[in-house]
Amino acid sequence: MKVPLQKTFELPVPASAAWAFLQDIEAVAGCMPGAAITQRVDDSHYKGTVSVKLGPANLAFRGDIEVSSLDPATRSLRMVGKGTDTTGSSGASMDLSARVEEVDASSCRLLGTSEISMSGKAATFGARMMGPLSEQLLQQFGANFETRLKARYAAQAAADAPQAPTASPAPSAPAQPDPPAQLDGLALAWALLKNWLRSLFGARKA
Amino acid sequence: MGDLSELQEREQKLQGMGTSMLRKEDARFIRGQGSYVDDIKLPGMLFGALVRSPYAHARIRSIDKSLALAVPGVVAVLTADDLKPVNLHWMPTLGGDVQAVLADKKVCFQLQEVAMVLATDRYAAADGAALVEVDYEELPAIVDPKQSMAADAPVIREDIADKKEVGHGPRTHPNHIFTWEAGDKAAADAAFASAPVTVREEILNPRVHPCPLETCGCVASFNKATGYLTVYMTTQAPHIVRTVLAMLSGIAESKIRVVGGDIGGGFGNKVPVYPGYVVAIVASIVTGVPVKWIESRIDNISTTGFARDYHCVGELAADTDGRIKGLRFTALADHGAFNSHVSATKLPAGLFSICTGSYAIPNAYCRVDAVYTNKAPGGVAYRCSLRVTEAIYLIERMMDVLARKLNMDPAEVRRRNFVQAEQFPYQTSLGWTLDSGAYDAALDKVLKAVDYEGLRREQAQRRADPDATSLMGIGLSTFTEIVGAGPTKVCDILGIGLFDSCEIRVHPTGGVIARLGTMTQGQGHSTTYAQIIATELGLPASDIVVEEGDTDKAPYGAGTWGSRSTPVSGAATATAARKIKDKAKKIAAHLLEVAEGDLEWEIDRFKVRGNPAQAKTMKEICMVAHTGNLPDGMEQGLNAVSYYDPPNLTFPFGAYVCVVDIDKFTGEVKVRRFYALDDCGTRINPMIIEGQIHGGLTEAFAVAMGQQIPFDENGNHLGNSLMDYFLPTTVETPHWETDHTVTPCPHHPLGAKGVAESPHVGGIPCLSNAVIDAFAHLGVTHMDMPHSAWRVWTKCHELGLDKH
Amino acid sequence: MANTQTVSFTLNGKGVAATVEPRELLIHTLRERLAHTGPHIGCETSHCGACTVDIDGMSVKSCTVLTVQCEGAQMLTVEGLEQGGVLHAIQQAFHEEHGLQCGYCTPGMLTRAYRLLKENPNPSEEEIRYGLAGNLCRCTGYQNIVKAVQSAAAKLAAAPKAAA
Amino acid sequence: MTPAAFDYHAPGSIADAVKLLGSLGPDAKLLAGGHSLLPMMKLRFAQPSHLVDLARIAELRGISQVGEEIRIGAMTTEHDLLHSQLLAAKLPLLVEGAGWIADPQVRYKGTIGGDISHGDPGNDHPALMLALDASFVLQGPDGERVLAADGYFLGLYSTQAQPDEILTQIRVPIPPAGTGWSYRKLKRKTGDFATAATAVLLQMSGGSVGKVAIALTNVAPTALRAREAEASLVGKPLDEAALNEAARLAMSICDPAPDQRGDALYKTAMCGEMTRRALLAARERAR
Repeated sequence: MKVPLQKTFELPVPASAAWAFLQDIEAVAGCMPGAAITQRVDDSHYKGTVSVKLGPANLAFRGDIEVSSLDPATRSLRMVGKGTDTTGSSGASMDLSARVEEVDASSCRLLGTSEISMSGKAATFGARMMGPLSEQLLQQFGANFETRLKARYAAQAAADAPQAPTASPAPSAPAQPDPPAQLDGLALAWALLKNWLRSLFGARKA
Repeated sequence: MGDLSELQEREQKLQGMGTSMLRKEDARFIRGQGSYVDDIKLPGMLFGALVRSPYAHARIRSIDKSLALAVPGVVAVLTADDLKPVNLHWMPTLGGDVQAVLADKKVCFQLQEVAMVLATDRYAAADGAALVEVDYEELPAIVDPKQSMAADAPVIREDIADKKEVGHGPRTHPNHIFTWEAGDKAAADAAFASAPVTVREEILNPRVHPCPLETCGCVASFNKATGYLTVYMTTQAPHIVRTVLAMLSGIAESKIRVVGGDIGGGFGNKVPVYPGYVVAIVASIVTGVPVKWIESRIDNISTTGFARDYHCVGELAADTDGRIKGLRFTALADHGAFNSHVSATKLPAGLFSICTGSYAIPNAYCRVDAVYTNKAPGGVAYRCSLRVTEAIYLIERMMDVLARKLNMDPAEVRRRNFVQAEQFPYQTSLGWTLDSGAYDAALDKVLKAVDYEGLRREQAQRRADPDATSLMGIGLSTFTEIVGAGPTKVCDILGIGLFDSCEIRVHPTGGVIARLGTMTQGQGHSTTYAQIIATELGLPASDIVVEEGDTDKAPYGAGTWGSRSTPVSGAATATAARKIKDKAKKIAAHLLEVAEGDLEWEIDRFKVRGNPAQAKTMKEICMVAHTGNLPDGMEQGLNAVSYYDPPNLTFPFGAYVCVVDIDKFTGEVKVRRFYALDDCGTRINPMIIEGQIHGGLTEAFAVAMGQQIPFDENGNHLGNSLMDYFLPTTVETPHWETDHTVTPCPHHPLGAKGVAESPHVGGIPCLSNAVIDAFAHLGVTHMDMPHSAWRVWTKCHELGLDKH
Repeated sequence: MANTQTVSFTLNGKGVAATVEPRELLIHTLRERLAHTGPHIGCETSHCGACTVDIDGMSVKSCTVLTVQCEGAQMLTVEGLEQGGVLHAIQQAFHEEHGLQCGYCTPGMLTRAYRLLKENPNPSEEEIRYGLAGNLCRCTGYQNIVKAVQSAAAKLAAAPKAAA
Repeated sequence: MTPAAFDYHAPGSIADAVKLLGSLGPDAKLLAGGHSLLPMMKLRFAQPSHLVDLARIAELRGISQVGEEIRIGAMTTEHDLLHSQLLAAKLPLLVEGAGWIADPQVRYKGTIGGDISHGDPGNDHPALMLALDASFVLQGPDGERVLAADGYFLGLYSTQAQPDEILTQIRVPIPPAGTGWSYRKLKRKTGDFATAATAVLLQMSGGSVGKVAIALTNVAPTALRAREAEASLVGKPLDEAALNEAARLAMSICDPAPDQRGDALYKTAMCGEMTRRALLAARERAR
């Protein structure tokens, strides 16, 4: 089964900064809730893990990530992750495209499209979980992306500031560790609560 | 002549044919003392769990066993590479193809067998199976058989991509299996060209599963010292399986023992040889200890022995009076990833050519194209002979379609086309010889019993009522079945003819042991075969022990499927008994010092014609047969074995009526009445026959109303547990009314025909016709099964019937 | 096994004990450790009822109960229905009414019917069908099973009178 | 199918259970009737490290009346609900609802608290609880809190209960005498979740609807209270037009996940149909 999704995130940083961050695959992958890069094979190939949890259900996938295209001209990136769960009975793949679009000199937006495809047990028994789950995955990805990007942009700006001659040159590493990202029941519950409130008060289809 | 009550008493004591003898096999089952395969526990036995593919189509890059082997209790992990040295990583199928025992470099359907983990108990085996790391490269899957032969379709079977044929004639595409035809196409085309009325309908028989309550499994035990292999397994055909195992393993057939034991239902699911059995056997040979493999329910529905998946097109040509002039039926058959469907060698589409049904159709042509898809292999006969349900569903549906086109009552169209009683034996235009039938009489009896005209009046009123909240449908089915495969000149599997056998031993005090090549799975063979022998030999059925399913004990036979036990083995039983009776008669003549011709048989004894006081009972003869007081040159003993090669199949038939009420607002279908008249010729045990009909009708109900194995576009299963797969409970199952006529089979020694499958084959179109008839006045000619509430409501909604 | 517990309960009137991992399902303990193979495994998702046993007066699907949950329980399986060599009325009725074919569902069906009749000694056909809806049978179409339960109810109702 | 290994705990009191849950951390799961959790564990979708079995806690079981409220212990089984004289007299909606759940064997084991806590929109009690204006007592390390059913269900498998809290009791105000009730459930077969189901409590006033509660099962990520549908009925006779409008409004909040039971169109339509039927049946019973 396939779950396609599209989302747009507004980012309060220049497009160039967002694009720079987007190319840091390990950091970007780290924005995916429950995901981590475990090995860098080469510039465009990585190995990683993703674990998702929903109520009593949990699934952990391990697999390969390939950056299939990276185009500075359009500031766009496409990566494909594929993996099998740790019990060998489910497969998952995520085809993620992201593009940075300039809004003005100090802000931009990130346009994300994802298609999650499930195989095996997860597709057979977990189908009804997949809609809410992938919605949350992408939403949290966007939130994490923004948080980390802003942190890095701020650190970079501070490091680049000329008024402190005694300061050592800024290392390329971020000034502080990226906040942890994971998709767990609580975070998800929160997100769902917000959705639920929106569903109560927001406009619904007739 | 003895007095009547004395004769009756003697006859009743036998509990022979025609009596509703209570079943002998019940004694152990009601005490929980059946012996099913998972009940078997042998010393040192290991448990095997299969690792299965989550993908429908993928290449296997590598398999890492190390984590699994580290699990406490795990003894070994077997993959295709481990089976290669003994050349058992592939096995021949009953359909003339080969099938991967464990996936060799690639998987072709979801949950395909990839590895087996052997452990000291089932928990450790499952833990190990979860930790076998398989690196897959997913490939595009073909789920819809209509896409299989597309020019750019992915090749599913790379192992045979270059093979010009797989057992049944030339292939035209790497995903093509065979094309099979019957009849005279030119004549059929000519009939269509000149007929004033033609109808055409696309009709699907969806992929379903027989789903017996017990899943498949085995315990394989190879004795390294003696070289003997014993396999306890869920099989409907132990002797054929033993032959296949001998061919596969190279072990002498005499050193292989297959034991069926008690089987928790089969319905066709337990005919084939599955990879799980083979891996368990290899595992036992490798480890030298017994190995048990038991399928889970999900694996059972997903991987072993599905049925149907026939995508059909039906066409009939008729004159304006409704007399059929021509028939053209075609089917695209989805056989899954390996052609492991169960068919006789010469009949790749089984008995599909019975599709002219009960009707005299002068010109007919049928064709089946079988293709590979990325779905589980199979194509078993689910409570029918192979492809008979598909054939009869098509003709019985098309009869309704034709009736609608002609604006004629479906009963009348059937009547106008029936093969008439005086036409039997009747040669159909597709080559079968229908041996006997009385179709008009059966239909008349049923229509009268249900007050068919009254029902049609009620339906007319309902249709006219604008406030009616429900629709009423009346379904008919006047089917002819074809069972009892079969004559060896047309029917063989792997070259072995489909005869069957019975060996009878009569002991000095009159106790009898009968051994047969069939395998009961609930049909009550211990009882019915005993009743046949009781009547034939005049010995009480209670003292007759029937043994089946142990290849060391029973004579060779093809097993129990396709309602063949009574038509073939029942006949073998009668002929073996008659051999004994002939010898007994010689002994009686010798004892009474008369010529054999002076003797006549009376229930349980031979008596001298005209001198009834002079008689020898069978019991007396049994003892004498084991003494020295025998005719000159006669050997002791009263034993016989008979191998019966039937001259023809048998053709049971029936007339069914079903009345349904459909809730317009939910789509729920309520079966108000189902009346089933069956004619299976001579009736051996009426109680068991009725039980078989109840069961068959219930399985028909399940298929028509809810069963299907659904997939998504990637070949993922969407409903393979009992959460989704429809097995009706007491609450959903309708009440069944049964009736019968008796038209004995002219070529069977007892006049009997098979029965257990008729209600399934005849019941499905009857239910479907009822549902569709409810919409007939609105121009609906066909709706595909299953008629679930959702699908039926969708039709109501399309037609605007669900408006309040 | 690393982490095991000894569980004691009464099975068909006899005290038994089994040492099991917490994850062991009751059906496996009964069948593989305690040699009671009457209850069967049919679906593993608690839909079919072939594994039904009676625990503390309740019909329970033993594939969905952990053995460790059964400490101190009073348990009855199909093997315990026959008393002193005399079949229970429900066993006799299934035989007489042809309420079984392959026999696989029969132990669960009998155990469930036993409890149903204890709770409702004179059930209507509808109540029988509702009361047996947790037990699947693929062979009989249920019609004779319903008849058997009706017949057993009648037998049980008559029994005390006959004794009096 | 077998579960992965775990440790088993069977505390004898609520206090012990809360303590255990706190000390074992997030990989501990509560075991009630087990008919949702154990199948998930057998499929190895759920692999908790610890199970805390609530079955030995006597205080979690039982049905009683306190003032104008019915109190039901969370471990009270569906079978208990179905056979309770008190409920039959005071909360017949709950009895009717319990009768639609699963099958006899599952009802002996399945508990009202487990059904609520699982957070599965296919379960029947959430909608029944919403219709009955129930509240839930949660015990946690910081003591007890009582939450209304309305707002308790957050999403699929997600409720307001924190991982270290235990649902101990369900409190239901007794509806006024003469209140009509109905739970209408469409399902494919015995043992199945609802394709759609609707719970209704209805008080008639003269010939018009006085007060009505409508709650929906399995047509959204959680059970839903159909407030707009309720509001549309108040003060009106329950005629065709009112039924149609209430059904339309109930359908307007449906967002069902398509599966083998039906697509969104069918499930939504069935929600409307069950709503109509439940309203009509409740009116028959209202006095």
